[in-house]
Amino acid sequence: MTVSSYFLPRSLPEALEILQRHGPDLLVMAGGTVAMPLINEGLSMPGAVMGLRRAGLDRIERTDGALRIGATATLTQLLDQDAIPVLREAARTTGSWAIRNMATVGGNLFTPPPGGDVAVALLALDASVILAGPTGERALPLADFFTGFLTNQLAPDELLVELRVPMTSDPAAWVKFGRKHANTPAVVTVAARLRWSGDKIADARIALGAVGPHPIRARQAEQRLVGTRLGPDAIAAAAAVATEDCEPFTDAIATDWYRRRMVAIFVGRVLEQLAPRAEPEGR
Amino acid sequence: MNLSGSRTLDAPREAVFAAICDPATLLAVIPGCRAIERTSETEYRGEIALRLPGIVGTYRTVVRMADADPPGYGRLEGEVVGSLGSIHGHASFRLTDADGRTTVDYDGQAVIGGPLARLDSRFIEGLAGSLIGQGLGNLNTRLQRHPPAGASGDQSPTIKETPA
Amino acid sequence: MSARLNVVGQSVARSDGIGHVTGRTQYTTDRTFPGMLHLKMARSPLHHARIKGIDLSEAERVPGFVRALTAKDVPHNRYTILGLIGVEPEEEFVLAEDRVRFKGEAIVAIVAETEEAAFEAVSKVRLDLEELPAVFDVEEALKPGAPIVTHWGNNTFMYEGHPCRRVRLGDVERAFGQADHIIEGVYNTSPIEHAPTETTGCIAVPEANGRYAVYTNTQALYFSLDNTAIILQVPGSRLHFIGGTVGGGFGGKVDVIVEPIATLAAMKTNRPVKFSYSRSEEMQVSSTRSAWRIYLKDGVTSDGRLIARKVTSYADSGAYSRQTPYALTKHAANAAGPYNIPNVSIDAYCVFTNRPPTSAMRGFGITMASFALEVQMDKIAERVGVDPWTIRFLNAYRNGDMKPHRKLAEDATLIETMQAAATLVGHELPDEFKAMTSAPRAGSHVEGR
Amino acid sequence: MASTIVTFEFGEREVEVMVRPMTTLQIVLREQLGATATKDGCRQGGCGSCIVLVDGEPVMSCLLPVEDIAGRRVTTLETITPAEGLHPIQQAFLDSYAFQCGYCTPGMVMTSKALLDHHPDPSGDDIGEALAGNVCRCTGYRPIIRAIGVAAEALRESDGEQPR
Repeated sequence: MTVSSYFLPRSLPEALEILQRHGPDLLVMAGGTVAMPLINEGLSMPGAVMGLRRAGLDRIERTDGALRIGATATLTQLLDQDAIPVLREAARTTGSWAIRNMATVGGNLFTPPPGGDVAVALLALDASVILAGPTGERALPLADFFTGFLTNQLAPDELLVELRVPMTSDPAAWVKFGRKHANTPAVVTVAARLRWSGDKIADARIALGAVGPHPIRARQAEQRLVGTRLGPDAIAAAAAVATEDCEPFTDAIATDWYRRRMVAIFVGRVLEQLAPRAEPEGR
Repeated sequence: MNLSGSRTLDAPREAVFAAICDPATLLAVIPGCRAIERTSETEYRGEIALRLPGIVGTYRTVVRMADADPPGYGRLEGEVVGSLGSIHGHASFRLTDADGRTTVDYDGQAVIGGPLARLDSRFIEGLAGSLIGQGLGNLNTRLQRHPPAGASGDQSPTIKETPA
Repeated sequence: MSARLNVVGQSVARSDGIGHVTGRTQYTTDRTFPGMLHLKMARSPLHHARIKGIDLSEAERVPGFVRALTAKDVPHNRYTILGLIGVEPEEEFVLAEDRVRFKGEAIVAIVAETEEAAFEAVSKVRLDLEELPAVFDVEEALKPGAPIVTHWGNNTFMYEGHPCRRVRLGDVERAFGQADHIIEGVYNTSPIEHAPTETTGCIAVPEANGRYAVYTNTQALYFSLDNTAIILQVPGSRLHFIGGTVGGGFGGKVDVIVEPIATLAAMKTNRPVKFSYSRSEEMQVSSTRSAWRIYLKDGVTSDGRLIARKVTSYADSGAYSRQTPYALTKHAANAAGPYNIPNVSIDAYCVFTNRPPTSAMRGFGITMASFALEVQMDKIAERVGVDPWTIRFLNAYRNGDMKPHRKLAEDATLIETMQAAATLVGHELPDEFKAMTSAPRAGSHVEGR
Repeated sequence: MASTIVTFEFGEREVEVMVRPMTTLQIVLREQLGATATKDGCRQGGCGSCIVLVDGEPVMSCLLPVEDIAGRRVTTLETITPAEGLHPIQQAFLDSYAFQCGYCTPGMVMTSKALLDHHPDPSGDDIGEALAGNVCRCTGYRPIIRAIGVAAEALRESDGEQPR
């Protein structure tokens, strides 16, 4: 179907109003790196599209102990911020330069695996999503946002407007393993953040990408770390159990067999980066 | 495309079977379902709107209960047609009693046509699995909340409902 | 060689260089023509299916739809690309008739005013297909009871009545009995997509004089012209093919796929028609390098001489021949490698499966054999206990050696090439190999040594 | 299907185009402005042969509705090519044989331009990272990387007097 209307709202209220008016048949697009390839191939034929590039949702600011990332802030903007270094690293290893200039942080949540790398880092950081609808805004932990493969908690009359990331001094680390060094889909991505209490881990977050229907937490692995000193045995145990936390798939990039094994390897490597003998990456 | 799965619901078999035949329940539990109509004893027609990353669309569906042995077995045939192509298929489900709860085992095959067929089958299968999971989850919530009064199902010949 | 060389050994400016760095080089789809229509293809969603019906009624109602082409519109719908060099039978369809044999096979061509309208009309083509069992592995395809892909009852290309190309020299079985070592190996390679940056495409333009100008990025201009003339049953003089500028080909643009149907559409509409693959068509539908499976069994003496080699190889041609029967013949002639082996037996099969057709790609038929053979040579060296250089010098062709397919080796240079390579990598060869040449052996070109 | 008029700066001149909704910058450049140096390799943001600069930053023009960049400045290979001679980056690509079929060259040159505008003296890693979105299927990347080094040196020596 030839697109008959393309809306470019200049504000959030205007965007919400267009969404109410057109309902679920309106395709909402931000950077275009997910939707445009489908449209260009004739795989998506929307009648009406709303582009959010000019809706004023692209600011990144640090307030109230949180980094507030507008949903349409680009990955280049995320790479340019220095409040949360692990997010820089996640942005740096996603897409190519021209793609990062277009792709948005909010859009990254909707990128089907093996994409969606930035969302993996956000998950490890306990980010929240802010969803705006006709009756106002609601906040939801990112961990609760995903409901299945390509499905999520966003209601038909809502827009994702912001990612809110608590500022923390917890050390965090990030690894993306792909078939190439850059501009590559992931075999697996791993983000981890640890809270220490003295010389023991009080709380842990391990998020995995490209090994499930959406970015997932490796909850058993997280549990296994709590109370340990993150010695080699604890790392090995957590890495081993992380393979049970994931539900890898086979695609052109890797088989499920290989992905599962790489989960163990790269969870291990991320945790080694955070182990006490290394300089903690504390922020 | 092959799809199969299993899930246990918190209601007896009779209630589950009745719910599966009830348009009002189907409207409430099928993700994105905007309208459903029971056009005969065995046929349902509906409209499902799906809002996926990069792809939005409305799909017309026709489903027939081709064979049924309440409350334990049913076989559905049908098609889903939209701007992105079509899915023709059939699925059978078996309801087994599990101490007053019900285990639903389903198994289906579908042929995908049109642009949808060009997508990686992982996407269609993953999405279908995800939607079925969501639908059964919704059904379970609804069964817990509103246990159906009778076990015989909705006998009204044709009802049409649209979402409020 | 005393004459002064003006080009050899010099850096010469490329004639197309300025065009490339300024972007002024005109590639096929950089052209546009008034009234140009767009062609998109409705393709099989299944690997193997019987076509029971095609319903175009909804597609025809799409605004901008101009016309649809099906098999019955194509004057000579069943063809084979290598028919031009006498290869038989004709077995591929410009548009599928009663059966589709691979996922992505062309069934209905839609011509529309815009690309969007063409895409939409394609999405509304209703195909009634009955799925058939499919086969994706060369050896599975040869088993009794396998789904039959071709129209002649088995899944191999027939070479003079045989299901494989056979090459025989000496008596391998007897030689295996005399060998000190028997070394076996099986080697698999995957299909490779050429993935040219510019996708396959053409624009067919009716000219005032009744001819059709076809701007194309084919790598084989006259090959495409001749096949198009056969398919459309028109004299070649009515076709004016313009090409030569190709945005990457690597063998992937020698099949005659877009030109016949675009030209037919231009004939039927009397308007320019563009048919350019989308990226996903290029990746999923265009031919690839064949996947190969190669079994080697070698008999070797304790001093490292190869006295017998048995090769059984399978090329996965996909659903249709394209250039693979030819690749296989080249393969069979070279499958024993550049080595002097007195007893050789080669059975090489061109096998049809329900994968996309496979075709030319840089050294096709040979490259994969070289991979298998050279890994095998290293294995032999290891087993015999000599280094990889030695095993190759010991067995290398020299002029006058008899090749398995009964041609005498001429202009052999393997020995000299290896000597040069050793020098370049700083490997010190033993004196006997330094002194070796490709000059004929004493009393050569007899079978055996 | 109402067309709209979009105005943007194309190099030094302002252009006004009438487009159907969602027409990409790539299509506008190639089909309406005849500026076919911007190539069409995948329309997926994957090959980089359509890269142009918008306000000096590289973007995939195949993924960008032209309405989104109304009023902004678009730089393509045409707009950096001097009336006579070549831009130093073009000259370096020519002299270094940094192309084979030439189809990726416009995108390569535009990415190089953005890179050298940001980093007049890029390291090998900088170049590699910048080119990660530009696919060359024939030549390989070494002559291209070499050309960028040569161009960087030429631009530094000319001390900013070259056309930008």
